[in-house]
Amino acid sequence: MNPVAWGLLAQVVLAVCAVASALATRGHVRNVLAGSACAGVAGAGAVTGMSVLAGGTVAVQVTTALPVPPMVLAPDRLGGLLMLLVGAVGVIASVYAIGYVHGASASRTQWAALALFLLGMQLVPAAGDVVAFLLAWELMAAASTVLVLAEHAHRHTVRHAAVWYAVMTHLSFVLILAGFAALSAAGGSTSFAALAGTGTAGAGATVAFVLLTVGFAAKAGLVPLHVWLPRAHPEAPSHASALMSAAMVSLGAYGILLVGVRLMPDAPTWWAVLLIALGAGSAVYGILHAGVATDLKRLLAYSTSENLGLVVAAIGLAMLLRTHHVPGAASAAIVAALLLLVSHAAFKATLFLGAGAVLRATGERDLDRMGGLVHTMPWTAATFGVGSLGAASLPVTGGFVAEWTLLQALIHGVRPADRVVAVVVPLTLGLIALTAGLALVTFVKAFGIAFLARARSAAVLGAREAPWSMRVPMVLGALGVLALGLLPGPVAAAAASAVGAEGARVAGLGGVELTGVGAVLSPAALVGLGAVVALPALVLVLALARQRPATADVLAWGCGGVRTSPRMQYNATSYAEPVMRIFNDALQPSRDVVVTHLAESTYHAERVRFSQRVDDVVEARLFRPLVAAADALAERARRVQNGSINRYLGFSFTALVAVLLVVAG
Amino acid sequence: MSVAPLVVALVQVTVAVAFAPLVVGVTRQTRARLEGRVGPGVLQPARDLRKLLAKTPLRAAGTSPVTVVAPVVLLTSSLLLAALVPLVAALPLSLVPGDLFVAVSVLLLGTVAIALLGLDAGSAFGGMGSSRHMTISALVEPTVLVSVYALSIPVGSSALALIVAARRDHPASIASPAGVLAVVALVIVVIAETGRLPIDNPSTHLELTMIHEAMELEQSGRDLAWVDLASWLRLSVLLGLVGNLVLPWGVAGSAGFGPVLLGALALAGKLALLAVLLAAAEVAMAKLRLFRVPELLAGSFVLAFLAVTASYLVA
Amino acid sequence: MSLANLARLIRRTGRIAEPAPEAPPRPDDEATAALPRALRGSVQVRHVDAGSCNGCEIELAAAFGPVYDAERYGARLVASPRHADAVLVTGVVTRNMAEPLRLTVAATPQPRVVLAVGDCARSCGAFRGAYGVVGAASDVVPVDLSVPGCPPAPADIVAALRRVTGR
Amino acid sequence: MSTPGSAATQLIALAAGALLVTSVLLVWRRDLSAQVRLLTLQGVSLAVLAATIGLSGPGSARAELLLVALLVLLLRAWLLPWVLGRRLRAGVAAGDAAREDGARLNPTASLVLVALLTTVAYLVSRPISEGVAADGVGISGPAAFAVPVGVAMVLIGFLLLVGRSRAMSQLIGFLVLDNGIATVAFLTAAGVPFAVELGVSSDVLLVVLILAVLSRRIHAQVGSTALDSMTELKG
Repeated sequence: MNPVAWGLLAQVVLAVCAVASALATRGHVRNVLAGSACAGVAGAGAVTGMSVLAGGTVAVQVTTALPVPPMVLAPDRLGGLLMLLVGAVGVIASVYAIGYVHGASASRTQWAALALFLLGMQLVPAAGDVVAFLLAWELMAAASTVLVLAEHAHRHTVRHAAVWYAVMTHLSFVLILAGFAALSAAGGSTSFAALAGTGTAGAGATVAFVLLTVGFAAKAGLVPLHVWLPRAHPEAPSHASALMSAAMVSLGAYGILLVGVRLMPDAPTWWAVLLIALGAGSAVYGILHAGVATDLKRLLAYSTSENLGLVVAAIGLAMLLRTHHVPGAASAAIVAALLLLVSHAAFKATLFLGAGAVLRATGERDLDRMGGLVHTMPWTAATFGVGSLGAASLPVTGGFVAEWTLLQALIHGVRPADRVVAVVVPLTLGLIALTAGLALVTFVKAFGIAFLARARSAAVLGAREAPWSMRVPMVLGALGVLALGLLPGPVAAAAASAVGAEGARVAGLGGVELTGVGAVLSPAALVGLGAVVALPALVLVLALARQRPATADVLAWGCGGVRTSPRMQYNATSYAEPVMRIFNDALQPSRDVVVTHLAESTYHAERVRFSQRVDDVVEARLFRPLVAAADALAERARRVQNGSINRYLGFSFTALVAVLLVVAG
Repeated sequence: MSVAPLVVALVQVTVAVAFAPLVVGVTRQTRARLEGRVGPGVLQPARDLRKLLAKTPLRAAGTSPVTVVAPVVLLTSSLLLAALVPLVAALPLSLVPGDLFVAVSVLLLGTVAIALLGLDAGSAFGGMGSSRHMTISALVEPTVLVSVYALSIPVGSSALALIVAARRDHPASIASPAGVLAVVALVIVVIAETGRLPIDNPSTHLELTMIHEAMELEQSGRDLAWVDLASWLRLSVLLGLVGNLVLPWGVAGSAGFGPVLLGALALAGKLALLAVLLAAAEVAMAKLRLFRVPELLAGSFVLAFLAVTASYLVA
Repeated sequence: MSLANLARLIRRTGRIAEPAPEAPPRPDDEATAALPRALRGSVQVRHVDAGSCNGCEIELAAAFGPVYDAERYGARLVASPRHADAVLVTGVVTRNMAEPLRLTVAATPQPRVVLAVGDCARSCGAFRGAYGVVGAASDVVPVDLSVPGCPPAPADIVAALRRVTGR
Repeated sequence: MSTPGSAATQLIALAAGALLVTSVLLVWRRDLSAQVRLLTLQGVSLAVLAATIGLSGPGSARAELLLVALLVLLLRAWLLPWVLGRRLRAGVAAGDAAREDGARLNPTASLVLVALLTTVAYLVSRPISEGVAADGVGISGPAAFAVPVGVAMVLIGFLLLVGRSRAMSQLIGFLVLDNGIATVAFLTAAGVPFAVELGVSSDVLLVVLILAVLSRRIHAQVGSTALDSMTELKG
């Protein structure tokens, strides 16, 4: 038995331990035991993933009680990368949970669900055939639904969110099931290794691709199937939302990679264009809504569908460029997709953990009521700041390197002679650039409004820094973001090997060289250069600071006014107002302003109340009608059963007759 | 990485730091002359800088370390920008590409620093300026990338140094429709990024119309000195880039003393010319209403996009 | 106005500013000696109207206008006292403006100077003893230099500023 | 035959670029007098295009094309703008606004739309230009690369017709559309025969004159030339 097999076994065993300790023990003991066991599961997964990346292979056959062929666990390199990603996120999230969970989220079921969720997420990329994939997928989906439901007793919104999530996630499951069925029918096998030969010609392959793409897109939170994200993430406990948003959605992208890159490599042009449109569309839509969101976790959720959009756009770009014979740029694009995925996992986990720390300390998710937290929660502020840098893809973070790789692929993917490429590439570039710009606004807002300036509500004033058990995971996440940014070379090389593309190799000080397009970037060298040029300035700064220390003034300058209250500051809503106004037609916010005049004269307002709501246009325009139609259908269906026993017997009687006729015929 | 380009980069930084106050001085002086005033002379910004360094900064109570760090970060980003953009010589660094996206990200790092600086003091104006500034730089981004994409198509690389070198060696590409459109679009975004008229009025005293000024209302003494120097550096570096794209002659192709000196002199000439032109244009212009700015930027985006299409047409 | 017309106007107008008068010999009184040397060559001015009749404001506008052009001596009006080196007070200090005046001076980084421009700011002028009046500028904040006159001539204001900038 | 990179090709490229940019600016600018000036510029660049193609062509086509270029210069760069300008000044004197305000599309959206339309034009007309370049009809081998510009102008003209509310600016849209058609004709068919061009141009002139008169009548009737303020036909 080789390390990979051991690793898989260890995960299952540890998961059982975690469930057992969750059920057996109680109180703080349960948190510690189950939490560390969950961390163990994730850690084992990460180690397994590493050994797979290092070249280890295995094919475990597990016979199940189900009337299906035995499920096969045979992770390939790509799967290994995903196992590593999921495992790393799982470790910090589990450790964080030890200190974070309280009340309902510390219950038996929650811990057990967490363990099973982690296990399921490990098995999905490990799966070597359709059966294993689907079983693991369903385990992941069910467990995550339980996690979302954690606080259903306290807030009724939780139930709504959970319903949406359950429906969407099982819709995606059904689609994936159907898609794989069509694929197996076309390929004549259920094991991925055999299916890899499936041609992309023929109706079967097309149907399979469309079904699988839609199914995985729903899991990856791409527009228009993203509606569960902004509902589920705010309501789920933060370690769960971190896991879902950093790890689980990545598996949606993994599914698309599996289909588009491993199983059906030579895709027709329109598949690629479909993916690019889907991805770029969700990127812009997601970041627009994130930009105007005031609920911190909702903002992060929308930014998730933005980042996954970028990933899918990169995948589509890679497929397009490969089909149109631009292999170098194609491999750069696929490396970019994986780098985006990894860096997104790192910074999104950090950000959600930070948001959870703020929520735990202040009970606030509303940015409009935060402010000045940097004074009371310096650690959280620092880690959240690093995460925001990553999300805004600024140097030197993983997001920066990933976006740089993507733009290199775009710029070197130019083929004036080829009509499709010539049109698609610049349009994509424009959309991605707009996304990057808006991401900047979004995360400057998120960090600046929440942590800087003065407290906007009393609840924030009393905030206390998170305990060490929560701080350490946050710091680890932040360090991960910075490490991905400083030494991206190894990661990029691993990513390239994971998809079998000779796309990238290490250059210089942990820098990345895109061999396909001959571009080099060494962030370490960039930092070095920055240090060199900044050195004189820094010396001068320190000299002056010693010579003339600053004096602290009493008031911020308010034009000599003495009555400058914190409510005069810009808040998240007003910060996003220009964006809101510019993209008014796309966002369609509903505002209302109520002015109550003084009794004496209508020229003097006693109070002006302004309220603004941004509903998800897709949800309002697409899903509400669907839901209404479904309700109507259900109403009609109810007429069939009126409770009279005779009618039910009649049904079964007719059914019996029908069966007999069928059998006879 | 090889030493020569690094040395040249450092020379570029020193040259840029030396020129930045003069560029601002020239614009102010030109404006004063066109308005019939005498003007304080081109050295005035340098005097202001010296005085600011000699003063004791005031920091509002309740501000975070961001207030102390952000000005230095902003300055560093501008210095790094001066090292990355081909000003005196077009020599790409081996490990750090003078790649457009890297340059823009470094620029944006500074933008974020000053935006957070504006938020930190917790006054109403700072937040206002920060919000407007970030919105504009978000809308600017597509134009920047698409226009340089158009410039990079004929060259086959997005490294600014290579683009400038290619234009120097094939002057015909400067007059080509693609080149012209792309540069015009780039000029618009440079004006937007550096907060000049018609997007922002650098000499306004009216808080409600401010964008850049509003963010530094809280800064004083050396903090203000860093912020000012950084934004002057930005202006002169980006103007220098435009100058090198339009008139790429004189940019050093090798690291020798002679070429670099010539490059520096050429840069001085281009900067002086562009500064005078900028001031003259500003005298003839009124500030655009804030919510007409997206219109202008959309226009610049269309120009950049047309540049891409045009570059396909002649290809 | 079209560009051509503007250009023609600029050419026709030419230079409005009057030739700079000879820099006044720095009187070696203690007031001048007390002026900080750090401000030589560059003085940013924040103007505070503490309750003026706007006579001084008009003269001040003239002093910074094209004709007298105080800016050529290195003096500039700025928006925030944080950027300022000199607080220029005009008018008698009224009750509502006393605190803002104090705050403004406190918000001006050291080294700084306070100029009281006009008789009202120096010694309450015509408003001495009026019900809403706290007093002269020197009663509220330490004043370093003062310019007499009701209203003071722009040339005097410019001369005072030149004493600070030393140009 | 002029080869790519030659002076003729450069000139054609510049003229095509000028045509495209003037069309975009026509969408961008709201000031009607500025629009008329831009129209003049467009006419000039169209004439330059025709002349260049003529000069770089074989002797037979040369004289005729130069004549056409002259005609274009006279009509589209001088006469039509003059008529429009006159009508505009009269309208302003009669109290019409000199700006296009009540446009249906907001400027930002219409500008982005222009970018997309150009892409569409490029997509659809690339085969045409390649085909023309391939079998090299007349001299239009190297010139054919600019065909998409003409198509784009046609589309932008339609956009103006659809999106603008003032009679005057709709007229301008119509003229942009016609310029686009002429551009395509020059680039693909090595220029249209003189007679045809003459006929087309005279039609255009007629249309413009009629519309100019009409818009004056409308102004007299309704008191403004905002077409969407008239919803029913008056007899």
